[in-house]
Amino acid sequence: MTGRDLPFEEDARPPAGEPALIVDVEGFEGPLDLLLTLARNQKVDLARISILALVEQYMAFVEEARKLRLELAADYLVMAAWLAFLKSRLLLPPPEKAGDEPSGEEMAGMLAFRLRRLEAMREAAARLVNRDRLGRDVFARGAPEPVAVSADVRWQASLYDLLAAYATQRQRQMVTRVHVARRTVWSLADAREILTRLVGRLADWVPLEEFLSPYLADPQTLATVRASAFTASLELAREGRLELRQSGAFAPLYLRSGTPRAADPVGEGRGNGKDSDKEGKA
Amino acid sequence: MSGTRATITDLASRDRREALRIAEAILFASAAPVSTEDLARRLPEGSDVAAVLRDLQAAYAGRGVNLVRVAEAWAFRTAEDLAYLLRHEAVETRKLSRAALETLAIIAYHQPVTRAEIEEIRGVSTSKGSVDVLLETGWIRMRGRRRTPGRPVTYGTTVAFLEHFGLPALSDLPGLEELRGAGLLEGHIPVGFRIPVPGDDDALTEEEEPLDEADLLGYGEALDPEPEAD
Amino acid sequence: MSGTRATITDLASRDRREALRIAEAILFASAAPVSTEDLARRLPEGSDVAAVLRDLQAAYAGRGVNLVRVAEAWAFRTAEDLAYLLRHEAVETRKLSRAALETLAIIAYHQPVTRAEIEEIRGVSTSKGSVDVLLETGWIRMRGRRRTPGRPVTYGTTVAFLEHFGLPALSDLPGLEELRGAGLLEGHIPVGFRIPVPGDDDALTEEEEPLDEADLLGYGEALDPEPEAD
Repeated sequence: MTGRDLPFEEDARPPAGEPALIVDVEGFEGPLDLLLTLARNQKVDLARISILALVEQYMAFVEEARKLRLELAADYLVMAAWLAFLKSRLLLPPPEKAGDEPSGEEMAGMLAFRLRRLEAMREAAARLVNRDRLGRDVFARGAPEPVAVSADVRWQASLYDLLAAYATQRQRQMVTRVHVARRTVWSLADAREILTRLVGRLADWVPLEEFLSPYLADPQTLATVRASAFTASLELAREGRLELRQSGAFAPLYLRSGTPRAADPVGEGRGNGKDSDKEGKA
Repeated sequence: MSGTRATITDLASRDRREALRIAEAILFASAAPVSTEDLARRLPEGSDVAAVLRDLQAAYAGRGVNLVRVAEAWAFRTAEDLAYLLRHEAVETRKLSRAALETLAIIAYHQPVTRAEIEEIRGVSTSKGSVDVLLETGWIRMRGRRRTPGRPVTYGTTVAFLEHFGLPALSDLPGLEELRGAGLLEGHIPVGFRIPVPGDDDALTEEEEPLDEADLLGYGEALDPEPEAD
Repeated sequence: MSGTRATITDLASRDRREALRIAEAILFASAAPVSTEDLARRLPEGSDVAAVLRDLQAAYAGRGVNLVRVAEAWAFRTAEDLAYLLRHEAVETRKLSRAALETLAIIAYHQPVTRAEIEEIRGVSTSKGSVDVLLETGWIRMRGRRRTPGRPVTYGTTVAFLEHFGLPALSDLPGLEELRGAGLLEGHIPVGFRIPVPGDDDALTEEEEPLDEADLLGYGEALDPEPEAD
């Protein structure tokens, strides 16, 4: 790195017909690296370099790159702009009270600091790499004797935990049973839905029992099916979607589809006595 | 401090001392035991390898690490009486998951019981994991196979189970009234609800047949086409 | 031969000697440094760990193998001056690029440091690749997030870094004092940059906050909207 001359005169000229090269590729790691190389070429302590001379050299480099139509990375142009600003600050008399803006000297100091810091880090990296390194210069035990870990798992549970777990889960099961029993109830909504579907567009009188026969097989649900179906039929009759007929107490109940807005507003099956008869039977 | 480095640094000539240091470093850094020839090749010319090894072995005798001969080669090894340092016995206490605990309790009360029966009682499918964990605790064991289609494995508890839970016998597992008395069962208890009293007989019941050889090798459960989920 | 075992076997009491043997065996058996606490736990009760380590270090000074300190831990390593003889044992390691080495040095000297700060010092945007390569070596780690807008990840070195470069502590980094004295590690000139001084404290500084879960899973950097180029 040290003492390297600007390399593009010899090396970076793009062969005819080839796309422009980026100066970055030529071995400089960014504008600060380039500045550091240029500064080193001044062959003085970095603390005493001429920032102005450095700015001139950098500008010359960028100018040369432009002339050669090399494509410079944006970083280089940003640095060039900043250096141009710095140069103007250094050459012009300081403005009257520039507020918070740093003076030319402060900016130059900052640049010198950054260069010194980068150089210091390069040296630090070199010193680090040249240390006696483990596995290269210094060695650990080649055949370490590993500690064998034998994990002995002890399971922990108390009798109380055990009994509580058993009781809790058996108790849960009792509750579950109640749930299952409840499912065997025919809700009014279920009955309504089924009746509506079954009665459909039925023109003739058909006994209720016949509709329900597929649902009456299970003796456990017999009562609930009958009661819900009856209640639902009454509701549907009131809405005029169904007509009911019964010839006498405990006689079969007949259904047919209703005639909406029919003249007969009171269904034949709507007598109170018959209702209670039916319920009694259920 | 200088007086304490007698072993190697005070020995004989400077060359001899250097040969010892080199041998020590090579033997230390080598991944495998180093043969006498190999060592001889790497020591400074004119070194007496046998003497160097003898001195080194003497220097490390009685120490925490000894120079030992392995086949035709040499290596540092932890002193035999300190071998215990290389073993670390970790005791890890783990708690059973709720699912495992419930499964264990069902096995305890309902044994001999199959996984399908456990699932029926729990109302959820029991993961094979829970049963495996319980087998690992040593508290349950595979007892046999039920004489029903599919020949499912039956599970029961072990003596270690009784020991861990401080039960003299399985018949000492608290019954319905005791569970109620302890406040573990509350509310209305349906008619017909019973808690089984497991027998203390280790022998197989009439409904069970012995395990196959494959079961005893630990492949038993793999034969069961039971669902696995939790 | 008995006169040659002065170092350890003649020392003080039997207990002290035994503690030395045990420490020697433990440290010899492990390729990685053993922490003082770990050692203390494994030595007989009432052992003076510091004294044992001091004696052991003295006993091995000038030998082919030395006892060295790495962070708060200890390890036996071959003597530095014997490097030329041991190249034989060297394992081929990937060489780091200049950019990666420079980045490593900046992280070591300036930690905790963010990628933006590394870029600021290098004057070039650091490719994510360099940082990844360094993370892969195990020499650097994500420490936390800086309490500044954008919450950038802060980087620092690891114990493996100290171990690899034979540094007892970060304060033993070569030239650290001079760099600090020259103000190159502390923001004395720069208006607007502040570079913290690397401490040996692994704990987060006041300006850092812990990493998120995502960071720890390795997705941390993906959240940083920093430019990626070299």
